[in-house]
Amino acid sequence: MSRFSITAEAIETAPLRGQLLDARAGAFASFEGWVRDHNEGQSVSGLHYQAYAELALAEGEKLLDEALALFDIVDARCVHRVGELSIGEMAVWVGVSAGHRDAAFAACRWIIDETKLRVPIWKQERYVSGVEAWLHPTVAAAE
Amino acid sequence: MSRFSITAEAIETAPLRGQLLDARAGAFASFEGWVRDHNEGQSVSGLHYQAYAELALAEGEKLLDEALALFDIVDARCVHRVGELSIGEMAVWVGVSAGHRDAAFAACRWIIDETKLRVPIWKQERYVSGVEAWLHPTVAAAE
Amino acid sequence: MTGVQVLYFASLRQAAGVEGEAVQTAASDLAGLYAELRTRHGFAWDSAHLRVAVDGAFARWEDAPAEGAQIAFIPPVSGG
Amino acid sequence: MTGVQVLYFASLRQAAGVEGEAVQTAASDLAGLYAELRTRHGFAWDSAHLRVAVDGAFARWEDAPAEGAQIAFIPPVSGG
Repeated sequence: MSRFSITAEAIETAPLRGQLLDARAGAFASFEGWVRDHNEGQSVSGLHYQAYAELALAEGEKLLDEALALFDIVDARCVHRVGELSIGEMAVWVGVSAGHRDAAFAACRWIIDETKLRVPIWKQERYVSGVEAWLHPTVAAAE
Repeated sequence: MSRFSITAEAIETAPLRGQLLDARAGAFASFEGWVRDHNEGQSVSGLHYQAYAELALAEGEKLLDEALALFDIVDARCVHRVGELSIGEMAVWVGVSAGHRDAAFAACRWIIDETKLRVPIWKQERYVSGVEAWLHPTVAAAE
Repeated sequence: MTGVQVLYFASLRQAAGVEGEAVQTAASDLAGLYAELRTRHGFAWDSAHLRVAVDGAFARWEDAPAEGAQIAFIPPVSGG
Repeated sequence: MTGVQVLYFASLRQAAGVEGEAVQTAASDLAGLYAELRTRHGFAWDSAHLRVAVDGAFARWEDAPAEGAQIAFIPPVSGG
């Protein structure tokens, strides 16, 4: 079964949450990344996400397997959007079910952090000024 | 505007999440408490939640005002179910929108913790054995 | 004597067998009122483990009961 | 000479102007292959800031390019 997915369509969270329902679960934590209208002082008009899909799916699945081993949770899902996104659209969703809330929150946070660190997906911001820029977290170090 | 609510019907999260959409928000964290089939070694068949509604609404609203002052978030909502609940039903929902995920997660966790500590709502568990028991976290100290 | 309306919740309601009742009390404070009702209904809780509310807001045990007040005894909560 | 297929992403794709290309290389490892392509396309990144993948799995810079392999250069990611 695949717990990590990539979609070019608007993310539908209800079916993913439904996959996590379990009579043993007393807690469900979820996270959504939304496209916001600014970043580091610049006005953003929209985003483009590009993925190396084959590797992103493998790395995402590995990451969720690790989460299931590291935390006392029942199950987890993560989906990342690609393509063009407007302000307010959902770029990423993480959902975690667990017996108790400690593990649900901790695993949900870990999954979004690791996804942002490890999964080969890139964000290009379009600014209101018309400029577009690919974001690479260590770009300063590369100059 | 009221950010904390109590309902005797199944919780509908979509309209509450919709109230939190904001172009300044890049992160949305939410938590759901689900009725699970066991607690501390006993098999649970269902729950009953009772609220002192007047005080619970006032205390819940105060708690969400505090969250808005304590954390760098855009907005937050919490709703608690009352009455009879079956296994798998949602007892409580918390949603928080924020610029960044640190504050969204921290505030979401704080709101559910404080709700459980401070808001006058009580849980009665019905066990598969037929016994019913009101839960009072410090019951041992009272004996 | 002061006439008040008392509300019970959760295990206190279960022990009292009613959601609330009209009470005439000679107690000078809310702690004294609770002590009377504890004797009447056999409540397990000492007031140190409860909170008390008057007219929908948390109050202090040393507050005097006011004529016509709605007084609620709040056992440890277990929502969520 | 070894024939490989190279994939570019994000700012590397922007700099190269193509999503990927077929390359004939005499490089003995993937670091050498990247150095050749960096010269050709003027990539800003040193290989120390990138990761490399072969046929959909992360690989090591010291691995030799294999005939027909699909090789991807992975700049720092920014999903989420």
